[in-house]
Amino acid sequence: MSARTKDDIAAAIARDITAEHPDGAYVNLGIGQPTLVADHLPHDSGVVLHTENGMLAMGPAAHGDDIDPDLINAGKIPVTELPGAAYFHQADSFAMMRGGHLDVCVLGAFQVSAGGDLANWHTGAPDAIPAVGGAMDLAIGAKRVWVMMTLFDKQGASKLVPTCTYPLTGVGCIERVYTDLGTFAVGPSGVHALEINGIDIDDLVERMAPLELHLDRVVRAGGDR
Amino acid sequence: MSARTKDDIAAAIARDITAEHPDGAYVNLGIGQPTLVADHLPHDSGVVLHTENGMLAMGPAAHGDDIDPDLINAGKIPVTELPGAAYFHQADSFAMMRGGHLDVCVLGAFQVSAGGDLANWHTGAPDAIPAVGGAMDLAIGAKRVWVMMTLFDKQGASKLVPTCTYPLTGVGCIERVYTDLGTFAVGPSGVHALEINGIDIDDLVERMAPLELHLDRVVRAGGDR
Amino acid sequence: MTARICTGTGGTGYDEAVAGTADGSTVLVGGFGMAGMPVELVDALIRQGAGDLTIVSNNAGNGDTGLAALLATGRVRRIVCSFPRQADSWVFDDLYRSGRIELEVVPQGNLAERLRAAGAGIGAFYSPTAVGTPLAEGKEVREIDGRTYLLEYPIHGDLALIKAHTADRMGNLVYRKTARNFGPVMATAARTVAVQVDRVVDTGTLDPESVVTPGVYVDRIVPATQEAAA
Amino acid sequence: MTARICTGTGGTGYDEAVAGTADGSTVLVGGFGMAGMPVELVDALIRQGAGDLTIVSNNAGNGDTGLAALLATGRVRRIVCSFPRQADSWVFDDLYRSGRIELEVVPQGNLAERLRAAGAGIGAFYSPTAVGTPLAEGKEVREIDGRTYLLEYPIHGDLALIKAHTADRMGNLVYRKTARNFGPVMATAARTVAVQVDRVVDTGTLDPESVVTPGVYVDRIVPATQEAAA
Repeated sequence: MSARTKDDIAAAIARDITAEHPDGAYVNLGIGQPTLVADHLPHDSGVVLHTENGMLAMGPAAHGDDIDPDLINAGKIPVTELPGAAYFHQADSFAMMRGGHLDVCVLGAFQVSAGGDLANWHTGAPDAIPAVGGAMDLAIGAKRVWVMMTLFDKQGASKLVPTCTYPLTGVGCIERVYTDLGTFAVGPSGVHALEINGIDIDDLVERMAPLELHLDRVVRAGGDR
Repeated sequence: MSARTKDDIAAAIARDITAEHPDGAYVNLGIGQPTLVADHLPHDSGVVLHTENGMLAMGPAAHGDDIDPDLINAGKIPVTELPGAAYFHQADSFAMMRGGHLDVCVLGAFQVSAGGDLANWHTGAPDAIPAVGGAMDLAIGAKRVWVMMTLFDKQGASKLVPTCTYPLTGVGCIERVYTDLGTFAVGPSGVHALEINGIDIDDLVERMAPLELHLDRVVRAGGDR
Repeated sequence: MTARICTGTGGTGYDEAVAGTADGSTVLVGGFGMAGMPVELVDALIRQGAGDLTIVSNNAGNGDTGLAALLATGRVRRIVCSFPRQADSWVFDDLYRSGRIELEVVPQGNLAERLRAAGAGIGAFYSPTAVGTPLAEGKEVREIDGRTYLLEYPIHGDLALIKAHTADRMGNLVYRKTARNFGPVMATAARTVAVQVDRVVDTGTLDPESVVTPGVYVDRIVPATQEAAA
Repeated sequence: MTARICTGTGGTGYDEAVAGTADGSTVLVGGFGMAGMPVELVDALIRQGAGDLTIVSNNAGNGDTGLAALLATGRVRRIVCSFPRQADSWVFDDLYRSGRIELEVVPQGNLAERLRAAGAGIGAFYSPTAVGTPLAEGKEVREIDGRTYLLEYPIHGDLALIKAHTADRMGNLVYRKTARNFGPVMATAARTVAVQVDRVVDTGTLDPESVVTPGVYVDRIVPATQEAAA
C-alpha cells in the first residue's frame, strides 16, 4: 500500500465522518485541501456543510452560469446552495461555531503538537504580515476539530511535533490528524497512530522522533512490517 | 387651567416627541398609561413604535376579528401591525434597546429622584414577590427616558423625591417627568419645572418640599399666580 | 444530527419529543405570555415525570395549565424568569410564599442575552442593565469607558421546549409575529431542542433568506397534526 | 430618524450618503471579499476626502479599487481586520511594510462579535477564541467554569458603509445570500449607517418576518439606479 494522495486523505476523512455520525453531521471544511472532503461524502450521508461567511447547506463549487458573486464560500470561491439552506450574518455564524454546534471541522496545518495544539495561521517569519481570518475561531469551533496535512514538510521534518514552534492558532483543540502517511489521534495522552499508510512502522517512528508515537491503537497498517 | 388628565399628559408627551423629533422617532411606550401616548401621535409624525417582545412598527390595539394571539404587545394585549413592520427575537430586541437605538422610552413610576433615578418595579414590601420584566432594561434602553405618572401618591406624598425610598429600577436614567400637575426635567442639576398645570406655583413648591424645585425653566404655568 | 420528526410511535409525538428528560435537568421554556408558549410540550413534560427541575422562562405560569400545571406537580425546584407575578400566577405565588420553590429574577433583556451567550460560546458579558438596583447584589461591577456594568453569565439548558410556525425536515424554523420571542435564543442554548410547529414542510420549501432558526439547532419536531407532518 | 433616500442632489447619491464624514472617523466597511462590498460608497468616501481614518473591515483591500484605492490615498491611519494579506493586497502590503499604516488583526469571529457588542450595548465579553495564541497578548485572561477566555471590547463606528439587496423607505433591509455577512452587525454598531442597495421598494412591501436589518439602524440609502428609487 502506498502513501495517500490528497484525495485518499479526503476520502478517509469523509469515511470517518459518515461512520462516526451515522445520522448526519454539521461540518465545516477549512479553505484549501479540506474542501476536497466534500467530494467524497455520499449524497445520502446527511452531512450538512457550514461556511463561516454565513451559510448552512452549502453545495459544490459553482461553474459557468451558476456563478453568483453573492454566493461564495470562506475561500471566496463561488459555490451553490442545496435544499434546506439558510443564510445568516457573521455574528450568528461565528456564534454557531463558538457555541459548539458544529460536529466536525477539518483544517489544514503547519504543525500540530502531541497535545493537540494547532499552528496554521502564521509562519513566524519576522516580515510576514499577520492575517488570521477565521482560523482561531474554527480551531475551537466544533465538537471535533481534525487536521488534514502532509505528515512531513518539504525539508522532511515532521509536522506532528512535541511542541509547536510556529505561533499557535489554538491550544489543545485538535483531536485527530489525517496525513498522507497515516491517521493520528492527538491529545492529553499524546500521539497514537490509528492507521499507517505506505511507510514501514519502524521508519515512521524513526522519522517522527523525537516525538513519541504510540502504536497501541493502530487498526490498519499499510507498511510491510 | 386645571390639572391634566391621563389623556392630557399623554397628549403633552406626544406633542414633545413630535416637536423635538421632527423627522420621526423610534419610541417604546411602557405598559399601562404610557400606551395612551400612541393615541395622540399624528399619523404623519414619523414615530415608529417598538415593543420589547420583538417588533417595530406596532399598530394600535386589535379588536374583534383582528385579534391574533401571536401578535401582542409587552402588556400582552393584542395589537396590530403597520406597514414597514419587522419582527425579531428577544435578544435582538433588547440589543436594540440596550444599544441606545431607540429615541424615546416612556415609563410609569412609583418614584423618580431629583437626580433621575427611577423606582418602578417593586414597592419594597417585604412579602411582595419580585418581578421585574423588562423594566430595568427599558430604564436604560433609549437615548431619552421619560416618566408619566401622577405627581402625588394617594397619601399626598410627592413621587418626585430627593432620593428614592423604593428599590431602584435604574440610576440617573430619567430625563423628564410628565405629571398631572406639571412637567419636570430631572438630572444632575436637580428638578426644574418646565410646565405647571392646575396648581399654584407656591402650593406646588410647598407640597413638593423638601425637594428643591427650580423654576428657571418654566415655559407654561397653569396656576393663578 | 438531522432533526427527528416525532410522529408519536407508542404515545403522542409530544411524549416522544421530551422522552429521556433526566431528573435535575434545566429546561428552557419559550413564550411570552401565551404567544410562542409550547403548551403541549410542557404537558408532555408533566406526563414524562422528570423532577428536581430548573425552569427558565419569561413568566412563571398562568392559571392552572401549562407551566402552572408543571409547577403544581412539585417537580420544579427552581425557576429563573423575569416576571413571575401576574394576575393569574396563583400556583407560583403559593409555592413561592410557602418556600417550596426557588426564584431567580432576571431582567428580561439580561435573560435573553444570557441565553444567547450560552448558545454563542461567550463565557460572560458586561451588561449595563440593573446597575445600582437590588438585582445587582452579589454581581461583579466594572467600569468600562465611563459606564458601569455588571458581569452576567450564560444560562445553559439541558432541554429547550419552544414553539415555531413552520419547520422543514432539516429542522429549519420560521416563527409567526411576536410569537418568535424567546424561541430563537433558547434553541441555541440547550443540548436538546424540541419544537412544536403548526406544520412541517419539505426541505427546500422555506426561503433560505428567511430561516430564523437554522436546523443545526433543532433536534426534535412535533407537528400539530398528523396531516401537518405529511 | 426615518431613513433618507439619497438621490444625489448636487452630486451622486453616494456622495450625499457619506457627506459630513469627519477627519479621524472610524468607518466600518461591510463585505467579505467582493460579496457585500459597498464599492460605490467607498469610492464616494475617497471623493469626500476625510482623512486620519480608522477602517474596520474583514479584509484590507484587493487590487487597486475600492478599499485598496482608499488606502492608496494615504488617508487611513489604522485598519482593524481579520485577513489583510491576500494575493492582491499589494496596496496594503506596501503601506504596512513601510510603516505607513497601523494594523490590528482580530479573529473573524471576535471581529463580528465585537461589532455586535457595540450595537447591543454590551460593555465587554469573554471569548474563548485566540486563547494561548500571540493574539492574546495584552488581553485580560479569565477562567470561567473550567474554560479559559479573553476579554474583548466592542468596536464602535462613526460611519458604517454596507451593501444590501433591497430597502424599503423606512430603511428595513434584506440581503442576498452570503453577501449578508458583516452588514447586519455593522448596521447596529455605527452612529451613521449608509447603505447601497439594488432597489428601494415601498414601505409595506417587505415581509415583516424576513426583514434582517430593521429600519431603526439605517440612516441613508442609495439605490443603484434612479429608476430603482422610484
